[in-house]
Amino acid sequence: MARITTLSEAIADAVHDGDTIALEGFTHLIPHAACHEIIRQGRKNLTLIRMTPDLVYDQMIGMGCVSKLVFSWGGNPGVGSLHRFRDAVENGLPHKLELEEHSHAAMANAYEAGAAGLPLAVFRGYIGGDLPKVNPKIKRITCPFTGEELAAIPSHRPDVAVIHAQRADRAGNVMIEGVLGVQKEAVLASKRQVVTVEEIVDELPQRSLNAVVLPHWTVGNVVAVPGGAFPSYAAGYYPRNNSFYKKWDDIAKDRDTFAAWMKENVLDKGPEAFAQYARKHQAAAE
Amino acid sequence: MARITTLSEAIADAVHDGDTIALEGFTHLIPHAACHEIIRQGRKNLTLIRMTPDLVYDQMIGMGCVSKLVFSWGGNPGVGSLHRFRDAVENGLPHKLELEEHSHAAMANAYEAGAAGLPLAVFRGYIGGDLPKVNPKIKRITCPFTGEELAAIPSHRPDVAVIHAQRADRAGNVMIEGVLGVQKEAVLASKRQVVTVEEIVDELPQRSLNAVVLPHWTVGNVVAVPGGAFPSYAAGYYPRNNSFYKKWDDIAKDRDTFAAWMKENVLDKGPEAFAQYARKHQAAAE
Amino acid sequence: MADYKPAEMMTIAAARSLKNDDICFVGIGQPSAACNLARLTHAPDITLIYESGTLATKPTVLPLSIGDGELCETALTTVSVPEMFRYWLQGGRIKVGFLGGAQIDKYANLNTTVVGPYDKPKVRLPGAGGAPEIATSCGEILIIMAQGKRAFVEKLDFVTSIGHVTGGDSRAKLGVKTKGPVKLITDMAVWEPDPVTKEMTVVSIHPGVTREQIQENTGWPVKFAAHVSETPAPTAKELEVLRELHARTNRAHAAA
Amino acid sequence: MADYKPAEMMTIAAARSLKNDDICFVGIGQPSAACNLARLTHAPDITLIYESGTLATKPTVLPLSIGDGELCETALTTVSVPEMFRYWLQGGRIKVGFLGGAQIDKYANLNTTVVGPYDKPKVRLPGAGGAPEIATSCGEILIIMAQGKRAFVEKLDFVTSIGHVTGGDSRAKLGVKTKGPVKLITDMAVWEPDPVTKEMTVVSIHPGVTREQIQENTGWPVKFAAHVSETPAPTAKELEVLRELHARTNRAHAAA
Repeated sequence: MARITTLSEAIADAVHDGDTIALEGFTHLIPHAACHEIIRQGRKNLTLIRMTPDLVYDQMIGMGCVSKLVFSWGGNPGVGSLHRFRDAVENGLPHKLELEEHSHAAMANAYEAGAAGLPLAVFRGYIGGDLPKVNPKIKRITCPFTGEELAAIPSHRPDVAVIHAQRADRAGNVMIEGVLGVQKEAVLASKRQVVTVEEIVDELPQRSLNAVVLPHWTVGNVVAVPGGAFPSYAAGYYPRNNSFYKKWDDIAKDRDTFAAWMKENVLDKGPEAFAQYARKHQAAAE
Repeated sequence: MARITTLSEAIADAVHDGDTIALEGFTHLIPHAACHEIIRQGRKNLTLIRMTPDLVYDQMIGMGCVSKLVFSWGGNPGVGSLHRFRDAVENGLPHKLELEEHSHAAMANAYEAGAAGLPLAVFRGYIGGDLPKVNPKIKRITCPFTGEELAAIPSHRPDVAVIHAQRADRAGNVMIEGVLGVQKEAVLASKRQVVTVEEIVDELPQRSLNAVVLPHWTVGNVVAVPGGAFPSYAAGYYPRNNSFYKKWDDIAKDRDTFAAWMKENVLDKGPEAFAQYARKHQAAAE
Repeated sequence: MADYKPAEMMTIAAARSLKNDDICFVGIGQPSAACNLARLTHAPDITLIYESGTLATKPTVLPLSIGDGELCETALTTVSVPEMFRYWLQGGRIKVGFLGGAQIDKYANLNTTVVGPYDKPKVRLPGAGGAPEIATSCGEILIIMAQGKRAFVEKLDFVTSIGHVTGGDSRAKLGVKTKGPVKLITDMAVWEPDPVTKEMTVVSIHPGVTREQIQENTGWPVKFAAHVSETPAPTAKELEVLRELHARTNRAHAAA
Repeated sequence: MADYKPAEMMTIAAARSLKNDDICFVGIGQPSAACNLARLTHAPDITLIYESGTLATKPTVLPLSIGDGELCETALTTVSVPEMFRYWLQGGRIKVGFLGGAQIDKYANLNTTVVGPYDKPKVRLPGAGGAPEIATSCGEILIIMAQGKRAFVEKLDFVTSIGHVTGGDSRAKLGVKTKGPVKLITDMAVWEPDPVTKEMTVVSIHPGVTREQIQENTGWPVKFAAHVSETPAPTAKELEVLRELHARTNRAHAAA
């Protein structure tokens, strides 16, 4: 059952040292505020799952929260490298980072299978490339009807899923619109959940008969954090801040600049710091 | 690419003797008009796939179009038996009917796997019951990660999928709302398609960002048949005619009554006969 | 005490076994009546899910079919049928599932497939529907069935969905982790599985029904619990709400 | 003839190879520019699909990321990412896929994973993304890459996604039924696989580029087709539309 709470309580409740956690959001609705709170609470030895590690995992890796990364594309979309991720892989800084590397299709299927309560995902993939040589979790399974060999990987079943959505109602039913990514699957595949939302409303708005809604009994913790996806975006609330993504390249390139930025913008701030971004863009849109 | 055409041309183009065809619609949007046209065109030796055979398959079985049925629940929902189906199974009339019998979960998974281009569906099911004893297509597959035994069945990949939807645009993009059933999967799993719609509009209406739309290049034939789902329903157009479902029990119970009803209402009529049902209920709703 | 029919007692006893925070996979007919009666009386927030994909639906009349428009229009949202069976049922998100059937045995295994041999049936029944996976994926199962010797049989003609299989730990030995049938509610009594043997055992008898009548309508020697209670008779409120629900439903279905 | 940059010639040559009825799985960067240029010139009805789930999208500016709001707002609809990879890519519904990479070999296999050994990389690249399954599930593949000896290598450090594997029928022998790379479009030339050996072969050279320059920027001995044509220079219209698209895009991204 959903508990409507504060971000610090939600993270303290759901995220523990050593957990396997999935912050999801495919470009859209990336839970930046929740990422910052996990960093502030000093979680360690996390195994992070995410299709596109992006700025959120660059920050957590750079701050030393992470021991292992399960992923399929680790870059700053349209900009270039994730420098903290590269520093960890290439130089072992701030410490060594274990990699479990997949393709997007594999990751998406692994979330889908996790949501479906299955131990494995079966799909047509990983034909001829080198990833199966470096990832022992990629196996083959033979179709008993056609003899075709298909790829099999373990499903994702994270301890915690963390997502951001547009809105929830007071019971904790969460509605998502736009680029949906794998958020619904990540939530349904996980043991515990933290959902930040732009706003909590008395009733979900008039919606299509097939709107994407996560019922309250599937989301553990629901928290209103306006602007909580910034610099990612929330369709209907504020656009993606592409210039921040470009700026991140300079911030993260240098360890000291990164550390200073994290202190000023994450360690010394709270989730309410995100509200300005929501407001700024709402004002701009009016 | 979608071709906007007439029902008789669409069925003549897509449905041939001996085909494996799936008319889908889970209570909602059942393609009755298309079923009637297949009967009028005298198709024979069809293998019919459908979760809930319902009145449409009762009619096709009773008219001798069908040699095999792949299904999971063959009744008149909320009313009782499908008498023509029972007559075929219990008495071999009008001729013997081969059965390939599944559970709903298996059928839904088989459509999903077909849409996903896979040769098999893997799911947790068929534990301990007798269906695997009478259906040799139900096999077991062992998860290479956990050792769990899961059910495996061939995916559904019908020659033809036939569905009814609320609307299409002139390019042939088809939009569905409400109880979605397995229609999208049936269409994507099939080689050829016939989609009847309540209306063809210049542009699809203002809709949610995640509306259920089948793009024009996935549906072969699109035909406007207002009322084409009657006595099933089309959300937003007309309600389910529950009393017809009850009445069907009497019509179908007796072979001669059935034959007379089919002659009067199917063989001697065309798809335009359905328009009255759409109009009647639209008027009632105004 | 109000006058009532055995079928009403059955529905009301089933409704009472549901709690406000239950998440139920509802079938058409008796289960649908019981779940909606619970929702309209003591369990207003109960979550009802129909296999047509409708999540958290609140129909004002009972659906005739599993996918009536009413279910969709009053739902939180409606998902596709593959999603329903993959994410919601197999995903382990349903707490209570309902089943019934043409035949039941003493371990609450059910037959909805055929009477007689499969290849040459005396009566061809509708078939499995969702039952085989409802029976194993829901946290627990409630069964609602009217008693009679043709329905309560020593040996099923066909096992469509499992209950406690052959008793004892035979269900768990198949790798099934869910509880299976925790209650069998009939028009005469409430049965629960024996904690050890898992044989369905009468724990409560409806007012006015005798042990002899129960035995006469059961095809095996009935086990009664050490302490058998009397099922409380329907309250005036329960009967009123149930009858109004049926009346609304009949008016709606006749009109359509 | 208009003045233009080699990168513009590359984008324009890629755009020209797309047809009005193509259904394309579009990646960010050059593929996105090429596809939208095609849509804004000779292929107005081309269907563009981004792996973020946006089906038949018509962005007015190029997205910076694969899931920009622009893509979703202008799409026919947007599906979940699991559905995108299962029903649309694996389902065989995409005709043309685009790929690029940090390294390519003469059989058009690609590396986007690491430079140097996997366990101790000199440069850690972003990784596979959708490439391994795009490479095998799309009907055919177009590759867009600027030439250079560090990119066009004799042997890949890591095979992220396959092209024609080791040439000949080696791709088909892996059970892959799709065509694989049918064109490699660079800033210097257009390459196509030899019908028999499947080695990528120069079939058209961009205006002003010499065979020697192509060889200097390729890490293996380049094969030229029997008849090598000259790529038609960009037209004024093509350049105008492409530059306006980039200008709109830059304004939009600077503003956000």
